[in-house]
Amino acid sequence: MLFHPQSEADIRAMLEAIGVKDIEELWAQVPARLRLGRDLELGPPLSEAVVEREMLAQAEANRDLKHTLCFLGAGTYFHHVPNLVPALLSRGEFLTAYTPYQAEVSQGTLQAMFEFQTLIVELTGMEVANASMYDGAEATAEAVLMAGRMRPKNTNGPVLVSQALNPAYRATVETYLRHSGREIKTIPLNPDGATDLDRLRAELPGALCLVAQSPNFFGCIEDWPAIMAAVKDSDLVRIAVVTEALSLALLKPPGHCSADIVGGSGQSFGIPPALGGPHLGFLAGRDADVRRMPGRLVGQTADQEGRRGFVLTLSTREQHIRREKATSNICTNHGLMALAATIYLARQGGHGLLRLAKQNHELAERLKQKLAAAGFKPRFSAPGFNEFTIELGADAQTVAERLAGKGILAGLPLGRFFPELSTCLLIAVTEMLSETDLDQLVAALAEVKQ
Amino acid sequence: MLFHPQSEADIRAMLEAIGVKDIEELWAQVPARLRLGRDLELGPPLSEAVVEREMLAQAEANRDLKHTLCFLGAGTYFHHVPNLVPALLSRGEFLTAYTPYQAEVSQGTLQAMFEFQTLIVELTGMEVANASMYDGAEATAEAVLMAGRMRPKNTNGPVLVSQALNPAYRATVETYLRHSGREIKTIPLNPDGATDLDRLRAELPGALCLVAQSPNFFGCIEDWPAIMAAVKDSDLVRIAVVTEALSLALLKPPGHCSADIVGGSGQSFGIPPALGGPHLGFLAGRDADVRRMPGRLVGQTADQEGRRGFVLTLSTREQHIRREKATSNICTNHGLMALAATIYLARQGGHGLLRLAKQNHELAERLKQKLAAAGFKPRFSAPGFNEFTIELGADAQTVAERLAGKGILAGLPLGRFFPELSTCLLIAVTEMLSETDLDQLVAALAEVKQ
Amino acid sequence: MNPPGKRTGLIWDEPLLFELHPDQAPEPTLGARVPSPARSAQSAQPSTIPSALLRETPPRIPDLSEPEVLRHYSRLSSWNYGVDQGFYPLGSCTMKHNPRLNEAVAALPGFAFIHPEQPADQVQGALRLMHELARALAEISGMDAVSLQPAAGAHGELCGMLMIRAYHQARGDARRKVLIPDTAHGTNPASSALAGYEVVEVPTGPDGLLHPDTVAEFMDESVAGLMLTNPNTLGLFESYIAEVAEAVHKKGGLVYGDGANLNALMGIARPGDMGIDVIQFNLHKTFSTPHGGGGPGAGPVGVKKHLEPYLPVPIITERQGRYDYDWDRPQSIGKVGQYYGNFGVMVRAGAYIRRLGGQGLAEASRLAILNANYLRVKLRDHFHLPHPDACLHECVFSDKGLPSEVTTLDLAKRLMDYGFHPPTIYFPLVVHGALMVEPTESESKETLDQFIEAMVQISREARENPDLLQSAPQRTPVGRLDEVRAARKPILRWQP
Amino acid sequence: MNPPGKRTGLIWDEPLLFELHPDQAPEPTLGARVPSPARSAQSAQPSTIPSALLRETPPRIPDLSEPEVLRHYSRLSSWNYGVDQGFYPLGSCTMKHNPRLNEAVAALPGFAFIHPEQPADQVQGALRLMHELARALAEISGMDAVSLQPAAGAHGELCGMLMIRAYHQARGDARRKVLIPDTAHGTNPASSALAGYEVVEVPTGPDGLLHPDTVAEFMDESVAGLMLTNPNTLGLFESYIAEVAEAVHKKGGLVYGDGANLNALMGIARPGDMGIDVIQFNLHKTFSTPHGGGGPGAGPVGVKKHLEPYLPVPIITERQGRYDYDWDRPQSIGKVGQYYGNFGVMVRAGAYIRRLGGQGLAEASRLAILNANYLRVKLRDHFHLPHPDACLHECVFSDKGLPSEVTTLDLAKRLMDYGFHPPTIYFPLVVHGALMVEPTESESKETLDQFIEAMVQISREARENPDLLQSAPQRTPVGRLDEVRAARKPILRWQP
Ligand SMILES: Cc1ncc(COP(=O)(O)O)c(C=O)c1O
Ligand SMILES: Cc1ncc(COP(=O)(O)O)c(C=O)c1O
Repeated sequence: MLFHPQSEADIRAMLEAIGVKDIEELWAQVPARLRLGRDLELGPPLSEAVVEREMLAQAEANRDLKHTLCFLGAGTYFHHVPNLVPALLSRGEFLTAYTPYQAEVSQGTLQAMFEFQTLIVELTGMEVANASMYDGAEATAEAVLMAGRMRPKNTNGPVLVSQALNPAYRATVETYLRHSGREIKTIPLNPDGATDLDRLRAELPGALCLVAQSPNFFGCIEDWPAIMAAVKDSDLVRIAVVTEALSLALLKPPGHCSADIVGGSGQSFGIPPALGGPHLGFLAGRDADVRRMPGRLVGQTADQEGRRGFVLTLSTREQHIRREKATSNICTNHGLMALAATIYLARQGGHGLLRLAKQNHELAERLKQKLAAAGFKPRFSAPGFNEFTIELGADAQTVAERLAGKGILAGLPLGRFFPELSTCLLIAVTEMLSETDLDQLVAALAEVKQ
Repeated sequence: MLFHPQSEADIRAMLEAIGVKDIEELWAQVPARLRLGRDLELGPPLSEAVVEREMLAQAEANRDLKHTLCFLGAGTYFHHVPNLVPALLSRGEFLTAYTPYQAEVSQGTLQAMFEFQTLIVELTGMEVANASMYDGAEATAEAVLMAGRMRPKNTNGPVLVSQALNPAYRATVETYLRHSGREIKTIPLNPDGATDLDRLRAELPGALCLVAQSPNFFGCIEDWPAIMAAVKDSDLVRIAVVTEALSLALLKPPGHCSADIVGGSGQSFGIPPALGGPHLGFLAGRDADVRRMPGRLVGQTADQEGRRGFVLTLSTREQHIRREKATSNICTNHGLMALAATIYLARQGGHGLLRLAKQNHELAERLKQKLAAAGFKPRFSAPGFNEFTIELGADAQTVAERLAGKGILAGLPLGRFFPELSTCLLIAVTEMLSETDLDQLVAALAEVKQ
Repeated sequence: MNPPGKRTGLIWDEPLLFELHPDQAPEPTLGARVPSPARSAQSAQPSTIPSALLRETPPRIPDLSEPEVLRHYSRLSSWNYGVDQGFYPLGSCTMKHNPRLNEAVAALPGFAFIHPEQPADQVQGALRLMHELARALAEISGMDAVSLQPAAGAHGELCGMLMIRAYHQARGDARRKVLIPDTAHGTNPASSALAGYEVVEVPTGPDGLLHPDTVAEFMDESVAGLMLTNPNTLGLFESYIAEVAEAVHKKGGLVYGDGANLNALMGIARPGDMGIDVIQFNLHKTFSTPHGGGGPGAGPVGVKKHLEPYLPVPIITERQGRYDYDWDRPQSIGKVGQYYGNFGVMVRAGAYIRRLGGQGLAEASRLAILNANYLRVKLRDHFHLPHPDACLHECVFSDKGLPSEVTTLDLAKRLMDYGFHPPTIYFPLVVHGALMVEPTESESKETLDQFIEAMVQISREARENPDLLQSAPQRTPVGRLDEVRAARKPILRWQP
Repeated sequence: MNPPGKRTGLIWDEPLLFELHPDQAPEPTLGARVPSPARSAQSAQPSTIPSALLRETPPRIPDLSEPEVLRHYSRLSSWNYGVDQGFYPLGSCTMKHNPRLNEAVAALPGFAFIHPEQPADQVQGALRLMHELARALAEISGMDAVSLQPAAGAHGELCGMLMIRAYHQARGDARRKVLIPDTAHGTNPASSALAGYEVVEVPTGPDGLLHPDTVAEFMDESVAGLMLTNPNTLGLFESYIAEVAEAVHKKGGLVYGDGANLNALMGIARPGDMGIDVIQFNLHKTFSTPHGGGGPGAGPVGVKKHLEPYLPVPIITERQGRYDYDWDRPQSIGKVGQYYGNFGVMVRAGAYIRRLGGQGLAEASRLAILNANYLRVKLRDHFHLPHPDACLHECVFSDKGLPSEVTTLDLAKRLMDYGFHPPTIYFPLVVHGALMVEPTESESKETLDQFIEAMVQISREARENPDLLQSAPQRTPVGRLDEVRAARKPILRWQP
């Protein structure tokens, strides 16, 4: 039998117990004219073997990253996913449970989420983190809304957004804010690729918050200490965004530089790219603001006998209690992805993560040098982590397409997002690339250039 | 850290507790001249990502059955493996346990093995089955040895083996018997492809046992009732071999025809071909002979409070108790594969298994007809299940090679095993093949013929 | 029914990750550590980054070996209850079976390891899958167009409400309010508020249904629309849905249908045929994708023609067998997430729909309804059922008639001792001490009978031995946890 | 150490598969059943098979749905203890960590879905893997050639003994006997017997070692060889191995080395350098492939040059980068199994060896020895240790000094209540009431300390409260099971 265990005899016995002749009688409440009256046109039931074969063919109609050289990043990074991660995620106890409303039978999820929160706090340098958001873009939008709750009197002040915020994050913030009447102001960049602090200072008065990303969209590391110093005397909420979470192992975390909120994507931590989802959003803040945070929080408590245990807590912030007054509408979040990140981080350990981060950085630097030697200049001079922008001197879209044809995803052509950068390519380098792979890219680019 | 959790501090503390300076001191017993004194030449440690990539490349250097049309059978069948099976096998509780010597913490394995034994009993029509053998060939060899124990006075009588026993099974029996001085006599076939009962009758006197397979190596169903009738008045041990276990759902099981032992391969039940292993051997017998059986047996019992539970039992047959007097030397068996078969059979259910068997049979019959229409005659006329031998009228090896080049594994060329059948191809058909696939084979064969 | 807890179980005394190796060791030595994925020289300090921008110490995460991590989370998992473990009748959540085929196909490298910025011609299989899934959802719901972008049900609601807003705005019609029945799920008002609307609660009738007259009363030109769930959270079909929608439409409003309960309707009736203008699907409920301990889900949103221009960008298009992203949609509300939605979840839902086909989906709904009604009838003599005569996929009991010292919470906790995951409790809010049971089609009659027996026994215990309920659960790794204490002085992270 | 069993656990009352749907229903109807994998007409009866050859009724296996099967085996699994769950110091079994990388690569379609009869040029990657694994095993063991065909350790032993037999036979030298020390694993005598040899037990000295003089005494021209394990089952290195081998060789015999304990020696010393002529490897022990509740394992067999002609067919050959099967080996003992061995297990072992490299393997052995010695030293004041001064990878305690009413079995069962899998008991036979502890390198000092604490506490309980041991285990799904009853009137299958 397929997925439904009822035998015909069961069905008959149940109908009899209910006191109806057939199942149709059970939807007497549905007015006849609203009934479908035909079969859904979705084809016949298929065996597992047939569906598997079809899906395999469809999967193979995609060119996967395990069979390409991937220099694409821009918010999604092709890192190694340790096999331990899917092996543990696939355990039914984790996979097929839901939101741990009933704590006593959900301590597995709850303790893991508590660990996740702790890990995010440690990595971001903040004080409190929630149990996940959908993705980095949504986390950023929610961070802006949280800023609004933190400054309830500032009903109209603009949101300052660094020009180097990931465009998809920017777009999501715009969608979330559009109806609010709140303005979004762009803070442009210095020629070196980092956010222009003078322009930032000029826009401070009355602003609700600043949203800046580091490493930024162009791969440049923002100078958090300098940014925080620039806004020191302002009341604005400082939102730091991180799209390459691995950088947090190497770079000074925004939380060590007086950020108020840190949000971003945790996809780098054991989560496959999967055409963009499911990824992992995280959001961290300060203890003082915890009641203004969106999303689930797991807290430590004890049972009657004093045994430590964990529960969902502070749920008066949430929609199921506070409804329209909730801090967010989020319900189902990205729990399993948060678990993936937790297992990933536990597997790497602090030193392992740092070593991996350094390795990513060094490989990227090496590629930069190789490219420079081949005549390709970096577009920006600010230091980077594992991603950087290169000036091709030719239409980047065309170049990228030609290299894609050769099995090399050379990077993201920036023209689609920034027309003025249409000759630039955003290149990411991870531990999945070897020295030879770097050389292959350089050679291919050089060839195309000629 | 990799697979070893000891930190340097741990190691130091442990050495201190032991009272030695370094680990080397712990192998003082190893004479210096026997020490290796150099590193093993096995390359450096590699990261998971690198090994995964290398292994992927090596896997892709093979042409897998999901990307071919597979008509190869001959003892290993390409059936669908329901995804449920690997999902459950990969649970650490099953995967990383060992032989359930300690019953109270092994009830999962033990109950599943008890279910497996029951399933094999039901399918073979026998009375008792053990908890697995390595594969069908070894199970057959062990069946012959068991026959020797069942007829202790028959120390010299030959083993009668049908010519249509899978050659690898035959070879394995030979290896196991070679030193014993016992002769192996081949019972040839009738022109229709089934074992010649007259020749069998002629060889009966003094023989220890008969080993016959159905469906036999050439795909022909042996007439168990007739065979058993032919040996009715003999004292010989009747060993029935089954290499395509799925046939047991459709065909009269040998246990319903007074076989004494049934052995064979359970690979068809949810176990991937994997270049021939690990597969699953099974062995079933009669209650009266249980103490002469090789291998593990799980039995039902109870705890002090009367709760049902399961234990390994009758272990006085086994090597760890009886040493050189054991019924076999087997220790580690194929427990996880037996679990795979158990889950597979539970998933199919009795009706589902029968339906699948019928479908295999019908598809094979359809292909036979199509081939006949294209001028390819079956070599034998006895009825078959899902496999049959076809006469190509050309060197089968050559034909098979040409089709393999086109992505079609047309079947097994028989010349390697039976020179007189060098123009014959052994073709298997399973539910993994569609009508179109059958047509493709026929067309390709027709093309090659021209 | 086996009486709880004759034998004690091996419950691991598993510490927090951070307590496993309490003193962080210095960088582990060569042999014990993970070799670098690529062979790279190990430089001490990144040369190009000013040290002011570097972390001062590595993150404090213990350095563990693979077996330690594996064991830690394997043990933690054993403290968890999933659908794989037993009956999980969490109402409104559709905890149905999660086929393992789904997991296998979602893990295929061609689906799991493709980058969202790869050129469209390198991901034709993925785009086709999305396109076909969107079409299937449209067929199932009777809507005209579907975007797969929202990441969960609530996200779909927000997206839908933003489209309603955009629709009105495009017509220069600034409306402020959204009507929401009192039976609604919390995400409905929260999503409306997030979209900038004022929420007006509309009472349902004593029959648990929304009445057209009531709606008409609340409806005027300031109201952007009505948001309702059908079947509603009482498990009842909104019989007046067509008339209700008419009342809303008459005043220029739009109707948002919360599709979380679609498991009751597949192949039976379609929201799009009832006057609903926009709906979200919860793939993790109706379409068998696993709930993951709280996500990821996916909340595609379906609309009627008039809302199509407002769908989030990009839309997946098909032209002569070639699939592409369409970003050029000037009226779109924009993006609601980073990329195109939770693709991995879509793969699973797509496999499920293909596997069952139209017939199979209809059968799922039929059997879900049968199962719920069986529970309803078998339990209504033992627990108060505000609407005893009918339900679709779930039914809601109240605490009426329970001894006063016993709460719905006690009852839920006691169910754990019988080996069941408790139903949803205290929701919907319109039912006092609600106990909301949704069995789904995946459960056998045997399981339902066991649950019924446990419930009946508990109802007896509630009267005869209430302490058994109040001190429950006894068989779980921890006893009843103090939620008040957790909230009063929140401990939200581990500290050394 | 946490005292056992404060809380009771959710232990499922899971029936046997056959009891799930006790009455077999007639063939299920359309919707509920699995669609045919290929669309094929459904004929009632196979036309070409005479009905006398057909089954009369379908096999009596209940017709279950996927969720029922999933839940049944998920629940059963929770009654099982694996290395993933906790410490599993089963002596002689090397229950080390099973890396999940191994499982992932073994499941790749290019490894799992290849047919043993595919032409060699379609499986070059697989043949190369086998060839390289054989070479790696030769390097680790110091042998000259390796066949991967045997399916488990005992199978490898048989294969090795048959080669020894073939070797003597080829020289017209019919020998009847095999010497085996009294410390040997049961498979050693059983395999020798299976190869047609008469087994002669050789006593070890009071130091637990085999002495060359003793061996020389037993050695004559009727003896085909000696079979021994090094380190032996007491965890002791056979220090006189070279001299012992010499004594055997001098009389024309050969030495079989049982390689099950190789985890003690990698990178430290090599059997091939000690005079051993043939050895089997237990990939499921030393090379991290999972034990699967009792297999599958793999038992490759390595030989010195003079035995190479006798290796089972086929052998995997390499010529200019092309791999092939070599069947043409006239002196071969033939086939010991259906195909080429447990390829899936080889893939796992191959991944492990590549991952660790020579250095990593050596480190595994070093730490395995460290762990065992730590336990030895920490426990020797609490339990009698026949050889208190030394061990390699495992150590063996005896029941000497335990109160007479308490047995090794009681002790083992009591360990379960503390959350540990018991060690091997009553083996080796030379130690009375043996308790054989092999921690492996995978365990942390923390875990060992917990185990030590439990053992110490149990030794105290044995004196002060023996009933705690005798009535153990209490925390398992069932209490101590009656093995005598099981054997007296065996129930070996379910019956309605
Ligand atoms: C009726 C109803 N609507 C909406 C939602 C929200 O869906 P999600 O949790 O996916 O955001 C839920 C989920 O619990 C629900 O039950
Ligand atoms: C010392 C020793 N030799 C041989 C064997 C037999 O190996 P297998 O169980 O793989 O047949 C074992 C396994 O338990 C063993 O411990």
